[in-house]
Amino acid sequence: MQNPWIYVGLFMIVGMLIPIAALVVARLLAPRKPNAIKQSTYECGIETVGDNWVQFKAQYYIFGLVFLVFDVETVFLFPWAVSLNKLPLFAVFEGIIFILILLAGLAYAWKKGMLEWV
Amino acid sequence: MNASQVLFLVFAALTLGSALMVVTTKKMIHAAFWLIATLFGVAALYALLNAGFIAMVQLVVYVGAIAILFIFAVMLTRKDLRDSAKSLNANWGWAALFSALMFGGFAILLRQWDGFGMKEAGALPATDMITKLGTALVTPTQYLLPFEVASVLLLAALIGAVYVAATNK
Amino acid sequence: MIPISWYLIVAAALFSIGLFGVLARKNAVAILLGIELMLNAVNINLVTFWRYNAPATVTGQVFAIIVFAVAAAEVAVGLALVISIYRNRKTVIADDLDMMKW
Amino acid sequence: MTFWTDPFNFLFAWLSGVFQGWGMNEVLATVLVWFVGILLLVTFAMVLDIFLVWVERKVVARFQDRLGPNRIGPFGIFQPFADIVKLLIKEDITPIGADVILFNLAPIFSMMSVLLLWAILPFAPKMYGVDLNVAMLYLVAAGSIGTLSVIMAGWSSNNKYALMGSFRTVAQMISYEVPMVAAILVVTLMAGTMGTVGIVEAQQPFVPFWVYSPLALLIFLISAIAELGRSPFDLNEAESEIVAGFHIEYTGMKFGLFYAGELLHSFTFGGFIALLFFGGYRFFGLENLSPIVGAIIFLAKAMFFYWVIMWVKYTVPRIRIDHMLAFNWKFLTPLAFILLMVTALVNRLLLGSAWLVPGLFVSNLILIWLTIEYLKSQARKTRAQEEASVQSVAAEA
Repeated sequence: MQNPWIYVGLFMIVGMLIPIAALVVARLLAPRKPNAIKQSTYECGIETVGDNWVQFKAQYYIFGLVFLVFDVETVFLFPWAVSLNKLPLFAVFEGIIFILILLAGLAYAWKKGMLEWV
Repeated sequence: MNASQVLFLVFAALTLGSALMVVTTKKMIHAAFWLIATLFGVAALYALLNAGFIAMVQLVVYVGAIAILFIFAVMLTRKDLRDSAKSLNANWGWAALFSALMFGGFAILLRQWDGFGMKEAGALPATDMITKLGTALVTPTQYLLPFEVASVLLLAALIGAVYVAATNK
Repeated sequence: MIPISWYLIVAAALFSIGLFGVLARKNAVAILLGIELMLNAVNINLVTFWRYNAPATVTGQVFAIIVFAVAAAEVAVGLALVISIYRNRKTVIADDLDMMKW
Repeated sequence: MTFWTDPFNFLFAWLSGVFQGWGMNEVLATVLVWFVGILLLVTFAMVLDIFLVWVERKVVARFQDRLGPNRIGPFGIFQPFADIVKLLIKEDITPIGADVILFNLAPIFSMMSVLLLWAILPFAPKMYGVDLNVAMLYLVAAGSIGTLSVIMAGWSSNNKYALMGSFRTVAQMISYEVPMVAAILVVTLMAGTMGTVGIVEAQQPFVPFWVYSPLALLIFLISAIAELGRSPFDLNEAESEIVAGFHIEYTGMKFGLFYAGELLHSFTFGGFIALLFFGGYRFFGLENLSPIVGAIIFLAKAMFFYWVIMWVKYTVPRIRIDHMLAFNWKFLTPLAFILLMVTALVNRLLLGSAWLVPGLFVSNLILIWLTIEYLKSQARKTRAQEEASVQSVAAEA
């Protein structure tokens, strides 16, 4: 077999089948007598007010944003890290510059006070 | 039809089917989840192309970060998503026609290309792809400039986005 | 093996679907979703051409990674704009955003 | 090739021969054998998971000076089976207004994201699922599926608390992924490969990677605990604030999948700590006896680090969400990337010389010392500010 990803794909299928099997067994064994009280939303036992359409903090977006940038950065850094031992010394500095540029972005967000959870 | 072709068709169907759902489904949050399905399908296509690195990057960047960011944005801006009954604008008929024409144009263009009938991919080199990629990214004669420019681009995006999202809170 | 034409057709179809999304959706976030689909279609093409035409080089993969970086930057800024506009105008419907029109 | 020297391939060849004897072609036989093998591996993981429930309950009891389960079987070892029976026959409730499909998919994805990691765990030489050359990225990608399942569960439950809990959890998981990946990058850099087997083979028996870079181990351990959502980073289930986080509305087996997934995830990360920093299946040449011995060594190491994670969990109190995020973005992430840069430089400069390991070790120590000094000065500054404000308040009164 040329392609190891077929194995990974099979693993994915089995990894889904096992939990599904557990749920199916539970479905067969467990009783099912739904009623409105039982199915109501649970919030510490008091009556639920409104639905779950609550407003969110923009802060979540900021953290997601910084994460996205660093995530993409690692994509570039992984090949760099793998091949570093076979490369001349200046390749190290190129990587360091790359990281520093991105840390500057983090520093900017920090200075702007965007990393505070207010 | 051999096994890999069947696999391809399955993943292509997944990709295109969920892509259609992305552009037509009414609830924005569902559109975001359908996008994730599309991205999975595309990652599987990469894996079929022996581009394991790209497939993983697809999952890490798109599913792990971009899709999450989309879901965050949908949650943040959803107040009037509930109210708007129609998800498509008035010109959607023209848009559909234009897209179909675009696809037809692509098909005609591609048919004229010499390589279109290619059935077999070339043999993969024995050397490790990742090492080659890393070497190419930091060799000045190859892709050093895009490598560094990418980090500047990401920096600019981060600063710009933080600035835009942060004002008047 | 899978003929190259299959990949190219799938990529073209994905691009067209994304284009439809960009043109027809009302919601600004949905328009960005459509752009993501189009970028993905481009990436499929890049990787396919790498695999079929030049598997010995890394050009296609480098291009694909750069497209990832561009997509990430585009999403970050685009969504930040949408959120900012939403905060000021309380809408994300693209047709209602006519501040620049008069 | 006997079962003793190469169990996986021996079984593979035998079973493949059996299937081909039934008239299957080679490809189909291979896929089928793989399928059976994966099924066995995953089943092993699930059985181990049942055992982990018992271990967890016993260990937490010891930490809290209790006995723990002791009624069913010797030392209460059959307690988890009773738990499973209870979970199976419990009524499965879907809350009104839930998004049924996503609601059901979330626990499945949660479990799958953990099980997927078992594909790349090398239990012993020649005893592993698959040796990907992008295994470390695969680890991150599987983690992102876990993040997705959290968001799915939180959103589809149609519950405010679940949604808030899921958002907190996701913010935490994605934040701590950054230093974790940086620590992985340090290891990748030292090993020169992303493959799990290559990383294990790159570590000599007496100097595994934690000697090279103790700081990377610390960073990885902290961010792995946060990634797992275990205490002190278990804000997602801060009972007093948001009841139970994203799985508040889940009952019966679906809740069980989340719970079991968390335990197995912890164990798997114990395995990854062993693999990345403690030489995986290597133990002073003992692994050369047989891969089976290697697998036992590996599982023992994984169990040890699972215990370490539990130790942290039941010792340290929960921290606040703003502290948690600030700790990550203002401290751990910059530190991890500074470590990465230092390691890259030292590693490249001393490559091939005998000074490589001492050099890396000393550079790590210096970095740790500098960090501590910096923290000290920051703490002093903060304390002075606090005292000044207290005094001014007192003066006003």
